Amino acid sequence: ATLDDVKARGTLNCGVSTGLTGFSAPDANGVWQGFDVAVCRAVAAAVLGDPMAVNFVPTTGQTRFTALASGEIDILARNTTWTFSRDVDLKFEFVGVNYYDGQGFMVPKALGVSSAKELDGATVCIQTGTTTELNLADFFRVNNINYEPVPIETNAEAQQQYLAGACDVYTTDASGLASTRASFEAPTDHVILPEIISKEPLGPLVRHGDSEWGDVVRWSFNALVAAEEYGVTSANIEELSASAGDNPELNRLLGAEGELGAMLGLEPDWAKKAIMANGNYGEIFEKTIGEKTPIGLSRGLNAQWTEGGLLYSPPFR
Amino acid sequence: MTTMTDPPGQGFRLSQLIYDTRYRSLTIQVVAMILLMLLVSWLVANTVTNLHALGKDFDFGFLTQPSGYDINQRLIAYDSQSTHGRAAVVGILNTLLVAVLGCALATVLGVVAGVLRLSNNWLVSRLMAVYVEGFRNVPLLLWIVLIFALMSESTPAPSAFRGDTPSASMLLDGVAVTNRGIYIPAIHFGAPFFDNGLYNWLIVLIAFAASVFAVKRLSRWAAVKQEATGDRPTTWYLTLGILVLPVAILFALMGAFLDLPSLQGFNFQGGIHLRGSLIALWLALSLYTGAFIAEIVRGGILAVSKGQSEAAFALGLRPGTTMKLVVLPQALRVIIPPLISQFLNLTKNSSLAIAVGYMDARSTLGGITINQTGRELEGMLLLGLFYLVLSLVISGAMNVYNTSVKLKER
Amino acid sequence: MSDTHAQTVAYVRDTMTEQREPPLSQTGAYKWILGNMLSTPLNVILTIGSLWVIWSVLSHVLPWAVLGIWNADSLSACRAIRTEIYGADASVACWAVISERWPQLLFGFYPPEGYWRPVLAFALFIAAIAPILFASLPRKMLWLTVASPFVMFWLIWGGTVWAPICIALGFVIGWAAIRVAGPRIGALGSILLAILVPVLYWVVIAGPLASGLSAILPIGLDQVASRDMGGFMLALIIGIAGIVLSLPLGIVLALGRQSDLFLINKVSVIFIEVIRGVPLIVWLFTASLLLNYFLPPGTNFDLMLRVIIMVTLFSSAYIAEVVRGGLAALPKGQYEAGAALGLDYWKSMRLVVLPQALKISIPGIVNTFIGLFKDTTLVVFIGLLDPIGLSNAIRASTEWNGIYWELFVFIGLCFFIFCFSMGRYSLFLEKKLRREHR
Amino acid sequence: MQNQATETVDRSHMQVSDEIAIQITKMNKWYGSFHVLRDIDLTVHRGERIVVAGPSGSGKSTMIRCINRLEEHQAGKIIVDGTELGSDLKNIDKIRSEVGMVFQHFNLFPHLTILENCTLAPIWVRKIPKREAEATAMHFLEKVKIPEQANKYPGQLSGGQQQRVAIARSLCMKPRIMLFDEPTSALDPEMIKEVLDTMVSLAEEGMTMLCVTHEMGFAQAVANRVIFMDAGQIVEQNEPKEFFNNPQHERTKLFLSQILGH
Amino acid sequence: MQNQATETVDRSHMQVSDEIAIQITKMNKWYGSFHVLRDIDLTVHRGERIVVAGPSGSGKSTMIRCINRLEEHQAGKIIVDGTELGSDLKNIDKIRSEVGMVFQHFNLFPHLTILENCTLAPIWVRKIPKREAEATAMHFLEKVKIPEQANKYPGQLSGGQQQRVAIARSLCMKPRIMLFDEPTSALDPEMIKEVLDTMVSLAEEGMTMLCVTHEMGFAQAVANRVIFMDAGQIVEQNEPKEFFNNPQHERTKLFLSQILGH
Ligand SMILES: Nc1ncnc2c1ncn2[C@@H]1O[C@H](COP(=O)(O)OP(=O)(O)OP(=O)(O)O)[C@@H](O)[C@H]1O
Ligand SMILES: Nc1ncnc2c1ncn2[C@@H]1O[C@H](COP(=O)(O)OP(=O)(O)OP(=O)(O)O)[C@@H](O)[C@H]1O
Ligand SMILES: [Mg+2]
Ligand SMILES: [Mg+2]
Repeated sequence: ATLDDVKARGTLNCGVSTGLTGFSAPDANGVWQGFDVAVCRAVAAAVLGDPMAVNFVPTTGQTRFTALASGEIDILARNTTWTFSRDVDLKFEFVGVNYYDGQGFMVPKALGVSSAKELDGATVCIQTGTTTELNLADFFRVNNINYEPVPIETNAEAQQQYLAGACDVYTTDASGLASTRASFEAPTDHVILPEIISKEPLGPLVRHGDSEWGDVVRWSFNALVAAEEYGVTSANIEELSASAGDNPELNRLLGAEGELGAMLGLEPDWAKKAIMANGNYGEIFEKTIGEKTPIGLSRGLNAQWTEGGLLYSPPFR
Repeated sequence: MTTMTDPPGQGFRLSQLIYDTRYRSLTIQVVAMILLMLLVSWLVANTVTNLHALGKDFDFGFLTQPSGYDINQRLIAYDSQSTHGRAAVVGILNTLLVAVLGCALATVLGVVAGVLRLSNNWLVSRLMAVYVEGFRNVPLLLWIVLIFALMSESTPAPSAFRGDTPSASMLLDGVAVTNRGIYIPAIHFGAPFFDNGLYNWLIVLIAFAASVFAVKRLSRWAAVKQEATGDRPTTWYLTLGILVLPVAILFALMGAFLDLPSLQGFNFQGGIHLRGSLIALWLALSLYTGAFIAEIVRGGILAVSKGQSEAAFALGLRPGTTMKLVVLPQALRVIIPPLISQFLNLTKNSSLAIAVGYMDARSTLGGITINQTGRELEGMLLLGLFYLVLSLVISGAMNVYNTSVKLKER
Repeated sequence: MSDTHAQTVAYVRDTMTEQREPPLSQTGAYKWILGNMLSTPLNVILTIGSLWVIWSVLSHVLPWAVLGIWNADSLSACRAIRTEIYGADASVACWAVISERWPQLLFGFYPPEGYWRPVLAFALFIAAIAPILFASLPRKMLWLTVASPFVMFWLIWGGTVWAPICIALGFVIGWAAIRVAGPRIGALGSILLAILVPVLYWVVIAGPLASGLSAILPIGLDQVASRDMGGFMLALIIGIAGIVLSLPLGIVLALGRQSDLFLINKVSVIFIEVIRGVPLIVWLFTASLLLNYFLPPGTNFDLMLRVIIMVTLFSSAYIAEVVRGGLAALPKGQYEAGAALGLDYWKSMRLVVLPQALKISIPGIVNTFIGLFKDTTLVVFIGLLDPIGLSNAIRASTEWNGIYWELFVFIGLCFFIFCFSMGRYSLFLEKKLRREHR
Repeated sequence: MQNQATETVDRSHMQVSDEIAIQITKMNKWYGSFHVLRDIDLTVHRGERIVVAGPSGSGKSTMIRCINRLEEHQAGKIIVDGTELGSDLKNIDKIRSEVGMVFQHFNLFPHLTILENCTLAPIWVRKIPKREAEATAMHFLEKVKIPEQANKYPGQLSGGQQQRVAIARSLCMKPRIMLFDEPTSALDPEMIKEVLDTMVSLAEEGMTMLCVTHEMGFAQAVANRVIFMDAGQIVEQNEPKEFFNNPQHERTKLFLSQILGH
Repeated sequence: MQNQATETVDRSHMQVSDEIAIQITKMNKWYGSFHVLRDIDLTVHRGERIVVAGPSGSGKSTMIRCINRLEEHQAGKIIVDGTELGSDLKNIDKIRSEVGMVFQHFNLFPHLTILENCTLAPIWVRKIPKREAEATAMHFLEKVKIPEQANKYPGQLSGGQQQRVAIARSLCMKPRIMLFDEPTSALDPEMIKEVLDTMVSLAEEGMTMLCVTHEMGFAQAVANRVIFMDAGQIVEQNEPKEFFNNPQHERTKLFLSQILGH
């Protein structure tokens, strides 16, 4: 089973993108950083007790599924959209959604466009190898307008083409649009159109057929979400876990009560370690892609359900 | 042959399998055959097990399912509701298109650069050396990416053609060079013979082919005349007339008119759109391969010794005639075989189209289709087969040429 | 000087004319410019055209490159400095990304304190190929050549020193098998044996032996995972490993293609043509997407190794064609002399034919290597972080998001320097060979 | 080295006219700053057969190649058949089609048959009908005694045969002057004779010939003047008999002693 | 062309034994459908020195090459040293290491030094220790009078020296029979003598030799039988004196008149 393999190996093999701003990128020291990367680290901390015991395997849009299917990686945390066919036909198991995204459009302000429906005849830059192409084709067909797709392999090229004016519109997931726009010299010259033409629930996934491992990853991630819901942060977690508090759910989460860890085949303090790796979901979000970062994404749909968002961790019991 | 080499009746010994030259080769081949079969069956068995474990089967049915994605560059009708199979065909045609265009331009560039590199103009020959070495020694992938980016940054966006005082304007009112590609006028027919546009063009093509044939006859006639009288009659105006008139008449009959591209909305509309990705890939492939061809051409010309042109000059032949009758025919024998293998390389390298989003066979069949359907094995197999057949056809043509030249030499 | 007439033919020069300087039109810069650049109207046009090309390229590139900013920690900082010095419209390079990230472009994520290891390994490689390329060096150095693959492997990947030693031991065992069994069961049998025995040894004994030895005597370097390697180091490793490993296979294929055994010949031809007929990028996708299908269920080894295997198969087809050229260049008399002395096929190949054929093939092999080295950039499409892949990764960091040309220019320049000098070297070898072969 | 055949030449009818075929005055040439030809003065009358001798590097080839502008001279005058050689392309063309040249290495066109080699220039330069050109070519091929090889390629011929084809090829242009640059020095001894025989028969017909050669037997038998060059200058010239028996200049003596002693 | 040195051979002790070294019976060979060797019958006794002569293309080389299986014969029998040459590899190996061969173009291995050329086969075929093989090699190199060149490469030697090395290389295998295929025809005249001298001294030691050559002086001086071949057949064979002075067959007469007259 994957869990035993990972424990025996001592490291977690985690598939990430070869580079997507805010979600996964190596820094100057070669240490991978980002929102997707944090999920991997949390799982590694929960399973192995060490958030740094992760082998990051850069994958491209083309190679990611094969890498997972062949066992080269244990988890794929590479902004991958959860779709029916991927889940059922390609035989993977999505363990949750760590970012609710949707495909959007960015255009230069100078074009004077205010809605995607006005884009008849426009040239659209898209990043290939994702669901984007399919969404785009559907959107324009449904609205019965023409467009000229310019498929581009990497975000950097797409960005360069868009800035040079080789396409009128750049479309990708809204989070990508925001981070791309943030890197422009004059971000305010570009607008992100209001239409979100697709649902893009991005989440980590594992292979079909190893539900134990799926549970480990799912609940490690849920722990991060729950931690935010209950106000557990990396700052106060030591204190909270030192003694059992009066919130039984919190106690179960932090291992002070019940045997959740053992049920998963992990240490009792697995969730604590997962949270301590990078903090809770909210902390990770703020650090990697939140409003204080150059990427500047707002929580939006990714707020806790208690705050009108979609993040909703099932109960720990 | 009357006697046997070995006395008969000695009987067959097992050791003869190894030590007898007559059986030895058979033994080796049988052993090799068995090993080969073992290897192949091992691979096949593994594949079957693995496919089974993954719950996949080996099935080309996906080719008949709708693809769901759009392709901008297409030579045949296609939309997102067409099948994966059709998408593959679109990709294959795109590969062939860029390969043919690339081979043509690379040859031109290579010949020009190769000849100029031999020029006695120091500046020009140095410049060509820089071109050749620069392109040969940097990976093609980098060149494709760089040229694509360079093109989109150095040419105006369509929006620059807009407004009262546009910063860019169309050439001759019919050609627009933009960073999305080049728009050129298209020819349409007002009173076509057939509804299907393809047939109209087929007629034009047939007429043109007939003209070309007539021109060939004309030049044969001129050659015969030259043989008889020594003077070659001037035929260029006849040639021109034969080439242009029939097609022109056809055009007039069908009411041909130019469809000029014009700026409408976001883009130019009408005319023919040569996309930036095609042009970038085409240019990069041609420039890169052209650098190799330049070296081949230079080598070929140098291989024809200086004595040959001197002898021709001494006979009173002009430099142009010398080039045509003496140097080129000899140089071509040296040039053509490596030239064709460069064509092969160019064709294979066109699979780097992925870098600029040109939808060739690799990007459609071997890219998005595989990605959407998860049929790696089938997709890659088809793709490999396509390239293999293409290469075999090209190298087959080369072999035919080589033998024909060899026959002519002696 | 008198006119010479047919009638008074005789003439004897009394004073010899001295060597004179040529007229002004024949010397100096004037003649050079006139003769080289302005000799005909066409030449004048070409010269002006060239000058225009040079000017238009340099006038754009030079200021951008020369005025570039070297000290900044992000693209926005770069832009701020530029605005401060040159104004907002100026277009200047932001070389700071290179000065900050060059170790990554060269070594990938290799631990910085271990940089000496790949450097030493490549130095070792140079030392190891020297005796092959320069016949004047002492033959003893060939031992270094034999040992270097194992040492290089150990230096780069680290781990216990016993692993490479135990692997190397397999070759020794194979050699010993030939030595011991050869006289008894003949060449063919001993070759089979020399393949079988080491394979058995590697599969069954080598692993436990290595771990046993390292338990007793733990000597080793820190282990570095393949995925920590990137940049030019990755390109070099794949290129060198590909060429070195493909050499034996390529030689076998070349011999196979020359063989008059129908089956062997056809199998070699088919292998070579299939490999050469399909683009490398398709093979790389095969390595990353399909190789797992062909191997027993559960086998899984890292992508870099798979790429090296694929690249080895790929370049072996090209090497085979190069070696075939070398074999064909050998006069038939060499084969016959070997046979007449009583050398069997393998011995005369090993002792007489191959040493000569390979020497002739070296320039071709170097050229194949250059091609392969350039082609390693394609691994970016399967997610390995070669220089181009790294440039994408660098751009994905928040500091350098949006930077473009600088990285490509730097990478292109590095490739150019490397390939150009290799190409010159191969030319030099070719000339030398031609001299020696006359 | 001397060939008996050449001794049989009947010189009586080999008339030298007063008409001037080539006139070179004060011709100078430099290669870069190296002064190859220095103040060359030479008048060749129609029908003269001149042999140019001299040590290697003395400028013999260069001088001969200047005459049909394979090399450019930088000072002085060359008048061939009344036409001055300058940078005027028309004059160059005219002179080149009047002057035939035979090279040391034959320089036949390997991709054309012998017959095509011989008809190429007549057809393209003289604009002679092909049939007629072929007849002429066959005539000259018969003259050099290899008509039966007409449809072979040069590669299939021996060196001596190739050189004879080269001579025939030049003759097909009906030149009034023939230049030879060491036509026999790349040949095996047996083949030298067949080529020299051909040249002798040409001489007998009164062709104006300028011939760089080391075949002193040929010079003695055929030439009516021998020119000795050294260090880019004409050092001595004389009738063959005088030249060989009674050389005047030191260098000539030295040269002859080497050539003949050997 | 004849070499005086060869006249000095003392033939008295060059004994021919009764033992048979090579026996060829009814041997036939075809190249495709071309019948090169027709019913060759030849018996060579140990110690015999046989010269094979004949016009070009008559099959001399082919016959000699059949003896050590560089070419395969298709019918008939060849027995060398009591071992029949068939398709059995072991016999072929045995015969090849008993029979030395010297080629027209030396075929030295250019990548090995002279010494390595000579020790290669003894070490790898005869499995003789290197030291010993080198001693033997030096002995034979001394015999062919070039011990001082032992560490040079073949490219640094003259043709005659190379051919002598080729002879020494064969001798190092201690062959009982030596085959020579026109060993001197690729050499300059001066060098022919040194090679012939070497062969003469070999003959003096009683080596069985089968030698294709056009050096009739050598044949007269050394051979005890001359074989004349034409069109793939042995036309005549005789003692040298008889052969040269009194040829029987028409073709032999014609051939001798050409060879000797020339
Ligand atoms: N293209 C050239 N550039 C520079 N120097 C040259 C060139 N061609 C010839 N020379 C030099 O000019 C001199 C005369 O050369 P030329 O070939 O005329 O001599 P030659 O008398 O014909 O000698 P040979 O008997 O060897 O043919 C020689 O010193 C030669 O090195
Ligand atoms: N490999 C071959 N294939 C076909 N024919 C061959 C081959 N080798 C030789 N021949 C032909 O066999 C005949 C005999 O050749 P061989 O070399 O034995 O003649 P030779 O007597 O040695 O002549 P030479 O004195 O020229 O060496 C010749 O007609 C030759 O053309
Ligand atoms: Mg000369
Ligand atoms: Mg022969």
